[in-house]
Amino acid sequence: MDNERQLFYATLFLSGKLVSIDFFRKIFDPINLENRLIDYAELFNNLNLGIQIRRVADGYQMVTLSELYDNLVKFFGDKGENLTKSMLETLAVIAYKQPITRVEVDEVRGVNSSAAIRSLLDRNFIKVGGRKDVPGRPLLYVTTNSFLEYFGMVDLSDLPSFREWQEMKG
Amino acid sequence: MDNERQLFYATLFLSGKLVSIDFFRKIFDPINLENRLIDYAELFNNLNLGIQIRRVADGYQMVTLSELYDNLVKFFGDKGENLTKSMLETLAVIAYKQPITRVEVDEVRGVNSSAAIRSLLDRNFIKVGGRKDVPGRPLLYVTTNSFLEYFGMVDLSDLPSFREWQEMKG
Amino acid sequence: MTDLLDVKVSNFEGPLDLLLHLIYKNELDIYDIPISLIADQFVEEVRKLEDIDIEVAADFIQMASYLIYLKSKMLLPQQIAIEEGIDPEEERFIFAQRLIEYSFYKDVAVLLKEKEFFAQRNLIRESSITLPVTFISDDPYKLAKSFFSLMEEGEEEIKTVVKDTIDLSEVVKYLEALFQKEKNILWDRLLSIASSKREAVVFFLAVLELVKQKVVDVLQGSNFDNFMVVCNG
Repeated sequence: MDNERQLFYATLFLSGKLVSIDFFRKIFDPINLENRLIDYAELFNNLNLGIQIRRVADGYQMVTLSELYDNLVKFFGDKGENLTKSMLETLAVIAYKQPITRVEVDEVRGVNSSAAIRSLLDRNFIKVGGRKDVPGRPLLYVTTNSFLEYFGMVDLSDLPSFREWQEMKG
Repeated sequence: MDNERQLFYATLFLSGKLVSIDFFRKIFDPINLENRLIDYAELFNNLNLGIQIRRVADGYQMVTLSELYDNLVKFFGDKGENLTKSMLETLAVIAYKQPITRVEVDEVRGVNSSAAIRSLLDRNFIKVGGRKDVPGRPLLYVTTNSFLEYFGMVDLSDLPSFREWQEMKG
Repeated sequence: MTDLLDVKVSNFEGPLDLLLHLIYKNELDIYDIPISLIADQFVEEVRKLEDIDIEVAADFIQMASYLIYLKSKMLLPQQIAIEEGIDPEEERFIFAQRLIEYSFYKDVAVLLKEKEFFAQRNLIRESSITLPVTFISDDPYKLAKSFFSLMEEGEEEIKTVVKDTIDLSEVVKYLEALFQKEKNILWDRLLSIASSKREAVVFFLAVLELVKQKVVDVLQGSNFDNFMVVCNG
């Protein structure tokens, strides 16, 4: 096996965390790199070792197979709390309408979203991405890579568009 | 691939540290387990993924291939891992003469070894292995599995004998 | 139907959530909502508000008053509505759009919940593994070298232990000679001559002894200042 592929696996193993494609671009030949990484991940996953390489947010991450979850969670399950309904709803609005102010989120949801936004900031799922150029210059919120990672998404296009949703609804 | 083998790999991946055979004995069928684990490790290592499973002390650990060390140490090197000369000397005395008291280490080295022993206890390279049956009942120190792991030894018989060392010196 | 009617406001994320529930329950077309019916049912639910905090209640009450307003506009004869520059149908359309948009995000939230569930089943290791920088040099032979070198040293050399004591009377003699020669010396300088803390203490005791013998005097500006030892001879 060539050295680049081994280094890719070894890096993901040591890191444990998400490793961005930018990182690999710095240590490997950047030409056509993304296709090679996709191949490496697929080759690894086909071995079916109980460990998997998943493509998520802006990079790759080594994780265990979901089928093993029940066996492993007893020993290694140290997850944070699941998101509440109001946090999920707020996150959904911000994901589609970012950058967005708190008041604009409130308007869509019909309720005050301050508490949900605070929790989402604490969990690092959203961050402040500037201020809106209107009176009062309110803060604008955007989603983070941690948000994509947490939900196992590569980018926002993993979520259905409004049109797709309408068609689905019939 | 059967579930046990996948769980073995997934466990070693998630832990990152040495996982004792005792642990696997609790979650897998203990009959003939050691032979199965040796097989699993060999099958994994033959894939040559840049990641390896090594048998060390009383368990298994997933590590990166030593050939990749130079490429990986730039990003994952931990500079805090260096043993000082006095720690190394103290550890050497304890390794060869264990179980041994602090005063006995002092006698061999000709200097006070309290600080070095404290650091080695912190690093989990040595531990208290009882008390010596002499007046004052001083603590006896022995080396740990982490010690074996750090020096890449399976057990204490891997320590070079006096004769081997003399030959090496030439 | 009675089960569906028995709703608790606190089970809903907000007034829009409750409205969607009412539309679903009545099997209504979201694009053609009978405002009058929905307004009445909504107000009925809001009346049941009891154990709900003020801030959340305010959102429901605001929606209730908007629905009543909308209902009253719908009831206006078309002629008057036109005269007053109000288009009830347009308001109803905007209201429907708002509900549809909210309904979309509500569904996305459910989708995210699913994604959360599946993503969490892929366990990760939070902490990275670090490689020891001394990896190459820390082999067992390093231990062997340390140990056997020590053992050999022990065999070859017979260590002579130097008795580490300082004789006060000798120091007194030494300092007396020094003061005779230099006449006056700052304590700082004596400290710099001393090779250890213990010696410094002995120096101090020696100076006190010489003061007692009236060989020297000690002059000091103020407390904790440096002081000068002056020879009386």
